[in-house]
Order: sequence, then C-alpha cells, then structure tokens
Amino acid sequence: MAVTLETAHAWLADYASVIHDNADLLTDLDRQIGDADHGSNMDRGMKAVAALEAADFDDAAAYLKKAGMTLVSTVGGASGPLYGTFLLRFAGAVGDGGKDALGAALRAGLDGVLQRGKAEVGDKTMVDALTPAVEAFEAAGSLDEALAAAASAAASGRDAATPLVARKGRASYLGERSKDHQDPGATSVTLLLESAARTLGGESA
Amino acid sequence: MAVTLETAHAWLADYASVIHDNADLLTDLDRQIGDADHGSNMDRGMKAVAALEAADFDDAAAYLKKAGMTLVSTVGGASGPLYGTFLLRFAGAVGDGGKDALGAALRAGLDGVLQRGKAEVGDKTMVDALTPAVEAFEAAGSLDEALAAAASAAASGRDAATPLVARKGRASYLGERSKDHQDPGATSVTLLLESAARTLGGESA
Amino acid sequence: MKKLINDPGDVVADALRGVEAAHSDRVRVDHENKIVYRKDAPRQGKVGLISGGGSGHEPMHSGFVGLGMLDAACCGEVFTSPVPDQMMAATTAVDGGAGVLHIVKNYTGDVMNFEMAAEMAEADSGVRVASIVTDDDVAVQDSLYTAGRRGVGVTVLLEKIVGAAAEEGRDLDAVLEVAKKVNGNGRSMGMALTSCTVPAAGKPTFELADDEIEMGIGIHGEPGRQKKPLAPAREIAQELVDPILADHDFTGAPAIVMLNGMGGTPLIELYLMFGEVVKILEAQGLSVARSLVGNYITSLEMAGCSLTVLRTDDDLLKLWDAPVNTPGLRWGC
Amino acid sequence: MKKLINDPGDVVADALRGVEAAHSDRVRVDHENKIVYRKDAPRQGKVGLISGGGSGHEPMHSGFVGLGMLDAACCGEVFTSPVPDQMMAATTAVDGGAGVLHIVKNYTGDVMNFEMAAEMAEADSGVRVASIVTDDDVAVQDSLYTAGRRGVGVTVLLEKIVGAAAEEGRDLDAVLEVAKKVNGNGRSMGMALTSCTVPAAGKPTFELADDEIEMGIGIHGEPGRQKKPLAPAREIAQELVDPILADHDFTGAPAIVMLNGMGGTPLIELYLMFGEVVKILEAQGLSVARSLVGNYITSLEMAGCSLTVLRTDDDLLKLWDAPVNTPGLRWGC
Ligand SMILES: Nc1ncnc2c1ncn2[C@@H]1O[C@H](COP(=O)(O)OP(=O)(O)O)[C@@H](O)[C@H]1O
Ligand SMILES: Nc1ncnc2c1ncn2[C@@H]1O[C@H](COP(=O)(O)OP(=O)(O)O)[C@@H](O)[C@H]1O
Ligand SMILES: [Mg+2]
Ligand SMILES: [Mg+2]
Ligand SMILES: [Mg+2]
Ligand SMILES: [Mg+2]
Repeated sequence: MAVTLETAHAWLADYASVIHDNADLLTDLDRQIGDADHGSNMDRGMKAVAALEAADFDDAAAYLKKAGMTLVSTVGGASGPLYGTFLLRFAGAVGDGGKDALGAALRAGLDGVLQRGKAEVGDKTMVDALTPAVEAFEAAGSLDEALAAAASAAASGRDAATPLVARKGRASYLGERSKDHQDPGATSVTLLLESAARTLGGESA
Repeated sequence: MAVTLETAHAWLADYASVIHDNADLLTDLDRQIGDADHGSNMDRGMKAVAALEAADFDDAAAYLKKAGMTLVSTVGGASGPLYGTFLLRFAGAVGDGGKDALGAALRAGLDGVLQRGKAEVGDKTMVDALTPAVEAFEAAGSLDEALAAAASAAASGRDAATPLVARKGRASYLGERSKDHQDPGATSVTLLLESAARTLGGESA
Repeated sequence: MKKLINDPGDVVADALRGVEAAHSDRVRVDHENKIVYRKDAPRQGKVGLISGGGSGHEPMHSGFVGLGMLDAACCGEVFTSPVPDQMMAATTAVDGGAGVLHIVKNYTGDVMNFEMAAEMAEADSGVRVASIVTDDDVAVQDSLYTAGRRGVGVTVLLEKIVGAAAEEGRDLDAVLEVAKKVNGNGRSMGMALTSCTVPAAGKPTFELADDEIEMGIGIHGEPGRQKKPLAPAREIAQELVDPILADHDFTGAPAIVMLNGMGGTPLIELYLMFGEVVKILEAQGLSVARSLVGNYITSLEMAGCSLTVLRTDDDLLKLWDAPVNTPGLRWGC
Repeated sequence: MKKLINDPGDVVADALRGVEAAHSDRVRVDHENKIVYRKDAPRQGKVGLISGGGSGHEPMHSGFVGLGMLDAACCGEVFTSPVPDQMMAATTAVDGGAGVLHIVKNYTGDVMNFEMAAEMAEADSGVRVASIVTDDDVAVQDSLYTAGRRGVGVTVLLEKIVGAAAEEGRDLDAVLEVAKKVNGNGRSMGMALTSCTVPAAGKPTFELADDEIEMGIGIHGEPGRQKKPLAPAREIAQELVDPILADHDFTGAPAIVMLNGMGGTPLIELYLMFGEVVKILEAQGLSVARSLVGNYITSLEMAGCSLTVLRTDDDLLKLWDAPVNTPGLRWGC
C-alpha cells in the first residue's frame, strides 16, 4: 500500500520539517507579492500536525482527517482552509491506500481546493501546481512513477505560474506588478508533493 | 554716535541676513544637544524684525524696543524671551547712543537675560558668550576697539563653553553627553556681536 | 526590526493581556481562543455582532468591542485571518437568540475561514448566522478578475453603525440591511510613506526609496497600485479623493469622512491631511456631516493614511450618533 | 524626510485647519494666534484653564480642549513654545471672572514665555492668573543643577483632573491645589526606538543604530539618558518602572497608569507593553485603578513609549471619572 498509517505519518512528518526549513523562503516570497506570512502560517500548522502521534489513530484516513482539521484550526489565512480542505477531502477518498486510491485522494483534495478557493489554472495560485500534479499522477503507470511525475509536474506548474499576473488571493491586488514573482502557495504545494514522493513510494508497498 | 536709528536698523538688518544664512547651522547644533529648532526660531524672528521700517520710528530706542517686542512675539522657545528681553533692556539704556551708552545698553541687555533665564557663566548657554563680550566692551578704549573686542570675546566664550556640561536649557537633560558640543545660543549671540562690529562702528560716528 | 515585543510568535497573546488589563471594565478576553468579548455578552434578544481578522490593525477589531459596537472580536496572528474555531466559539458565545452577524473584510483568507465557521456554527449549534463582506477599497481595479476589492476603512464605520442598529433591537435581517447599505455607500483609498514589518518576517514587506510613496496601499503591507514620487499633502489628498468620487455619487447627502492613520503617522499630519481633504470635498459639493481623524484601522507601524467617505441618510446618521462605549470609539455615554 | 505636509513652515497652520474642520462642534480656532478654544468659552464663574506648548505632541494640547478639560490651547511652532501674545490673548478670552490657570510644562522656553504672559496679562487686563509647572520626568537626574525635570505625561492626567475640578466650580486656589497634588504625585519615564524629524530641520534629531534604543527620552526628540541595546519588551518595561517606583511611594493608594505612545508605535505594541508594565506594578504591590493606553503626548513620528504613574485618592479618582468631551479624551457624555 502507498498510504498506510505509517507512511501517511512519515509523509506529514517529513513535510513539517521541510516547511520549517523553508519557512523563511516562503515568507519572503509572500513578502514580495503578499503579506509576508505564508511561511509562518504553514510552519505553525505543520508543527501542530507533527505533534499528532500515529499510535492515536486507527488508520490513515482517521489520521489524515485529524491533520486536515488541525490545519484548519491553526493556520488561518488563505492557506489554512485550502490545505485543511485538501487533507480532509484527501482523507475521505484514501480508501485502501493503493495507487488508484491515492490518485482518487489527490483528485478529491484538488476538487476541494477548487471549490473552496474558486481559482482556476492560470490564476497564479497553488492550483497552478496542484492541478498538473494530480493529472500527471493519474496518467502515470506505477506508484513510484506517478509520485515522481506528480512532484515534477508540480514544480513545472509552479514555475509556469511565475510570469503570470495573479488573479486570486492577495497577490491579485498587485495586478501587473505580480508578474515574475514565484507564488508562495504553489511553492509549498510543490514541497508537499516532493515530500510525498520521498515517503509514499517504494513499489513493494 | 555708535547707535542711531540708521545704524541700529543696519545692525539688525545685517543680523537678520546672517541668521538666515546660518539657520541650518544653528538648527543642526541644536539638533545635537537640543530639539533642532534654534535656527528656524531665530530666522522666523529676525525676518519679522527685518520687516520693520526705520522710517516708522522716532529714534533708535523706539526701533529697538519694537524689535525686542517683535522677537518676543514671534520666536517662542527659550531664545524668544531671552533675545527679546535683551533688546528691550538694551533699548531702554541706549540713551545718546555713544560708546558709553552702548556699553550700558549691552550691560542692561545681559542683566535682562540673566534675570529671565537665571543662568550663570559656565552653564553652557548664550550667557557664556554674552558675559565676556560685555566685559570686553566695557574694558576697551575706543568704540571700534570695544566692538571688535566684544565680538572676539563672544567667540572665545562660545568656544570655551563647548567642552562644558550644560546646566541650563534643553541641553542640560543630556548631562555628560552635552560635552564637546557647541551651544547654539552662544553661537547666535556671537553672530549678533560680530554683526554689531560691522555696523555700529566707525570712529567718526 | 525594532519593536516593543518579547518573542515574535507571542505578540498577539502578549498584547491581549494588555487589552484585558486596560479594559476589564468593558471586555473580557478568552486567551486560549484569542477572542475579546463584550463583558456582558450574550445580550438576550440582541443580534450578536462578531468581527475578526488578522492582528496588527488595532484598534480594529478588538478595540471596537463594547456597547453599541461588537460583541466579539476574533484575533488572528499578525496579518493572518483567524481560524474557524475562533468564529465558531464566538458565534455560540454571543448569540442571545436573535442570531449573529459576521462582519468580514474581503480577503480570500478571511472569507474562507468565516465561511467555514458559518457552515459549522449553523450545523453544530443551530445559531442563525448572516454575513456581510466589506469591499470598499477603490485602489483595486479590475475587481471582477481578482479576489475583488479589499475591505478597509468602511469596516470601522460599519461596525459602529450596525452596532447601533443591533443595540436598538433591530432583527438580523434589518441589521444585515443596514450593513449592506453602509458597505454599498462607502469607498476608501489609502497610501503609504513607509512599509511595515511583520514581526515573524523580520524585515519590511516592501521597499520604498526616500522620495517615494506607495498609492493604493492595503492594510497588510501588501504593495499598492503604484509607486510615485513624494508630493505635497494637498496633491496626495487630491489623489485619495479622486478615485473615491469617481466610483460613487456622494453629492446631495450628508457624508461621514474618516481620515485614518496607518499606525506610524503623527496626528498633526492626519489633521493636516484632513484639512486638505475637506477643502477638496467641499469644493466638489459634498457636505461633511461627521468626521473621524486618527488611527482606527492600521497596518502596524506603517506611515501613511487612508480616506474613507460614506454617503449617509437620516437613519445612518442617527445610528452613527448613538452612544458607543468601546476602547477605540466612545461617545454619548 | 517623508511627511504628509505641504511646506515645513506651514505645518501648524495647515493642521489647525484640519482640527477646525474635524471638531467645529466642540472647538473654534483663532488661526491668526494659533489658539484652539473651547467653543463655549468663556464660561461665567468657571476658572479658565489654558495650556500650550510646541506643536508635534498631538493630541496634547489642542486635542484636550473641551468640556471638563482645557478652555484654550496655545499652539507653538513644532517643538517651540508659543509666544506670550498667544497666552495673553487666550487668558483674556477664557476668563469668566474666576481667574485663569496656566498649565505649563517645565522647559526653559515654555516657562519663560508663560511667565512673560502672566506678567503682562495681569498688568494689562487685571485677570488673576495662577500657574502650575509640571515636572514629572524621572529620566532627568541631578535636577537641581539643570533646568529641572521635564513636564511630560503627567500633564495629560493633570489637564483631565484639573479640568474636572474647574468644571465642577472650584475656585482658582482650589484648582491650583489639585494641580499641585497631581504634579507632586505623578512620575514618568520614556524611551525611544527611533528618532523623529522636525519638519524645518529635515533630518532626524538623533541617530540610533538598528539594534539600539534610547532610554529616558523627552518629548522633543531631545536625546535621552542613555543608549542601550534593544531588549525584549518585558525588560524595557522593567526599566521604565524602576526609576518611577524608586522616586515616589505609590503603594497603598489607587494609581492611574498611562502607557503612552510617542507617535510612531502601533497600538498592538502599546497594549503589549501595558501588559508587561501592569504585571510588574502589581507584583510590587501597586493597585492600578484606572488606565490609558494610546498616543496622548507624542513626539511627532517617534517610535517608543512612556509610562506615567499617578498616585491618587478619592477626590482625584472622582475627578478623573467625571465627564470629559474633547477630541482626544472623551467619556461620560
Ligand atoms: N482563491 C485561492 N485559491 C487557491 N489558492 C489560493 C487562493 N488564494 C490564495 N491562494 C494561495 O494562498 C497563498 C497565500 O497563502 P497565505 O500567505 O498563507 O495566506 P494569506 O494570503 O491569507 O496571507 C498564495 O500564494 C496562493 O497560492
Ligand atoms: N536659562 C537660560 N539662560 C540663557 N540662555 C539659555 C537658557 N536656556 C537656554 N538658553 C539658550 O537658548 C538656546 C536654545 O534656544 P532655542 O533652541 O531657540 O530654544 P529651545 O531650547 O526652547 O528649543 C540654547 O542654546 C542656550 O544658549
Ligand atoms: Mg500571506
Ligand atoms: Mg531648540
Ligand atoms: Mg496573511
Ligand atoms: Mg524648541
């Protein structure tokens, strides 16, 4: 299985430490086209998530649901509801945790983000990284290929958004001046999928 | 005569232009040990004095009295009452305007400043320049010598005050930190006496 | 970064201890949830009013809790909207049986967090919740293609006026009507002389040269519409007034005018700007019926100001004049 | 220098136009003499209260004109005391037959100008004038050998309390007694994170490194007692409290505590500091009966704060609680 209680916990533990290491970078990106808090927002939330013990949960779905609720309750800002909704929907679709279930979970998570945030690809948000990642995951054959493809598609999506004018979120107030700045949320989403590739793979699983 | 309506008017006209040219310097000295307004204070006042027409007055005493009142009414701060009192008392003692009368007028002006401000020599105020100036004037023989001696004694007094700790006025709040700063008021008083030497002299008068 | 703080992560919690110490006659503070409550909330039969948002805009919102204004303010981290748990807790706590109005400034984060809270509060507790989203900032152009206009100065006037409507016993629908009228008839425009520094970020959010100003600034240190050379106050006043008057008709009705400081501007400059603004407004045929000059909705220590103009009528003016007793706004009692 | 002004020489005159536009319900402005009057002055039989000083400390003094506080404020140029003509005009204008109290902060310039005004006013018009000189700043040591302690935060509390005493009809001697009691029982200490810039000077009055603060600052951008490294708020609070408690006994009586911003400090930091200060004061056995947190006596855009503690008694507290209606302080009406 790709997603078990153990791998799910390893995933978010890894992501928490990556976020902590990248908090200044994320805040600095947000400083340039936003309000300089994306790093501290995500770090506050993921610290709370990292404090959850795997042993307290029956399965991956229960753990991931709690992680989503924890983000909703601790992050605030735009990223709290968006990341929280992503994980809550993800948890609801993670099923047996195999490759297809993981694909369905990612898709459900993306749908949740779209519904909550009403952004489209090209609006220069996390959706610009998440959408191609989910599509690449679904198109790939094996789990490991799918995870690798998702991570690299996220990175490409993040970079493709950099030259764009933002149309959602705080950066949209800048209009043309938002061009040529990397989006903080697309950056943190890419880190999430890179983290997934490190922790949810291993064909044997 | 040293002091006539014409020479008195020339004196204060000259002083007004000297103050205007030195306003930034005086403010900057006051910035370092005070509140950064001595230059603009004196400039505002002397501009008002310079606007007085000699023709509107019967004699030097009347003109100088009005000049003193003008300073009181326009300068504010510590320097307004002090310079104003100086000129008011000076006007009251200027009499026939000869060398002795001018000496008496300077002495009367100094007494007014001492009475109003209660400073002593060594407190690092305008008194440190004015006191030796008046003494030097009184001690000198001729009018021209007296004016030159007063101006140079004022400058020496001003410089002698620089290393001192201020004990009166705003600079006194700085305690030891007021050392090695030139006093703004002693500086403007020196300019006043230098201006007097340029305008009130001429042995023939 | 030079600030009177202990740890950047504790700023909001530490400040709330000060709010409680200073105003325990009028408010109580739920420190765990970072909520400031009107001391006598819930008031039976009165519509409850809740607002909230990122911290760093004080006195908004915590300073507007009290008689005639808010029942609760939910305090987020600096410039970060509060979380749904806070709004849910506050909603339940202030409901006096007449329902609760959420006053939300239009920012993606605030809107989504309040939305989630409203969904959950109605589902969990059955409290009837209505929401008003303020979006008065004319600096945001093309608002159809963006997150929409930001909620700024009008939020302050709305909390006062709607607070009075709730205080006099109007029901939730009527209170919401008043809120919509205020938001629909108010416009704001801001500018900055300097940036602010978010404590956790440690450096200024944007850079401005010594002779530059930023026009169309928001309240989160987001860069504005355009950098421009520093200009005399009367020219800046004109640039604040113009887009406001171009966007809405303010003639023929009494206006409430707020000249607001962004946090780091001395009052003498705010009065000076107010004088310039009123001169322009009156020349354009506006009648300034009431005014506010001071720091009401700020952006930490940013230097700059914003102008808000609200077209009123007899009812809105009467509600404006009604007694209010909060730490940030007080009259009539 | 970045300021919302037109010409540096017109700052005070331009700002007074804004004051008049904002507060014509309560004050009128004599623009020629730069005096802000309570609208209904003179009040027959009431002791007239006048204060004044350099501008740049707003809301003090012009914002404290109105019912229960000052009858007139004489506005000098920025950081320059007003001239005797202003105080003379104000004295004559506010006298309602019961005499006039001059409230003067202890600075050489203010004292001398008010002295000249009092001499002239009594001589010219026969109005009975009394004066109180405030000198509460414990930062000034060796005050016997200097110009004496500066008048700072206590001036605000004094204007409120003495204003109430005059409003309730006490005579000039009694009002002066109250003033002396307040000044004798109040102490203040301030600090700065940044300097301010006098408009006419164009550059900061003093320099501070990015990690330095100035302790014992006055309200004119005069450098303070000592530069120190930046420290956490709780340590700065301790350094504000210590010299105040060392200088006067505040135990066993209710205290009024003001945590005042110097103009450029956001309210969130002032509340945070107030929380720290109260914690220390209460640990030392003080009982904080009333409090004020905000910008009341400022130094242009300087960032920093000052603490004022006033020992009170029943009478002073009752006067404090009495109604006041000024642009800068309002309650009870
Ligand atoms: N409507 C939206 N839909 C999807 N993502 C969004 C939306 N609005 C903002 N975001 C993402 O959120 C990020 C900012 O998050 P954060 O800084 O934590 O919140 P805030 O903008 O409230 O300060 C942006 O970089 C963007 O990727
Ligand atoms: N008591 C005093 N007696 C004599 N001169 C004084 C006294 N106090 C201050 N001064 C002079 O006044 C000068 C400052 O004047 P100014 O800056 O115009 O006034 P202020 O100190 O009120 O801002 C000082 O440099 C000092 O020479
Ligand atoms: Mg952000
Ligand atoms: Mg000075
Ligand atoms: Mg934010
Ligand atoms: Mg001065």
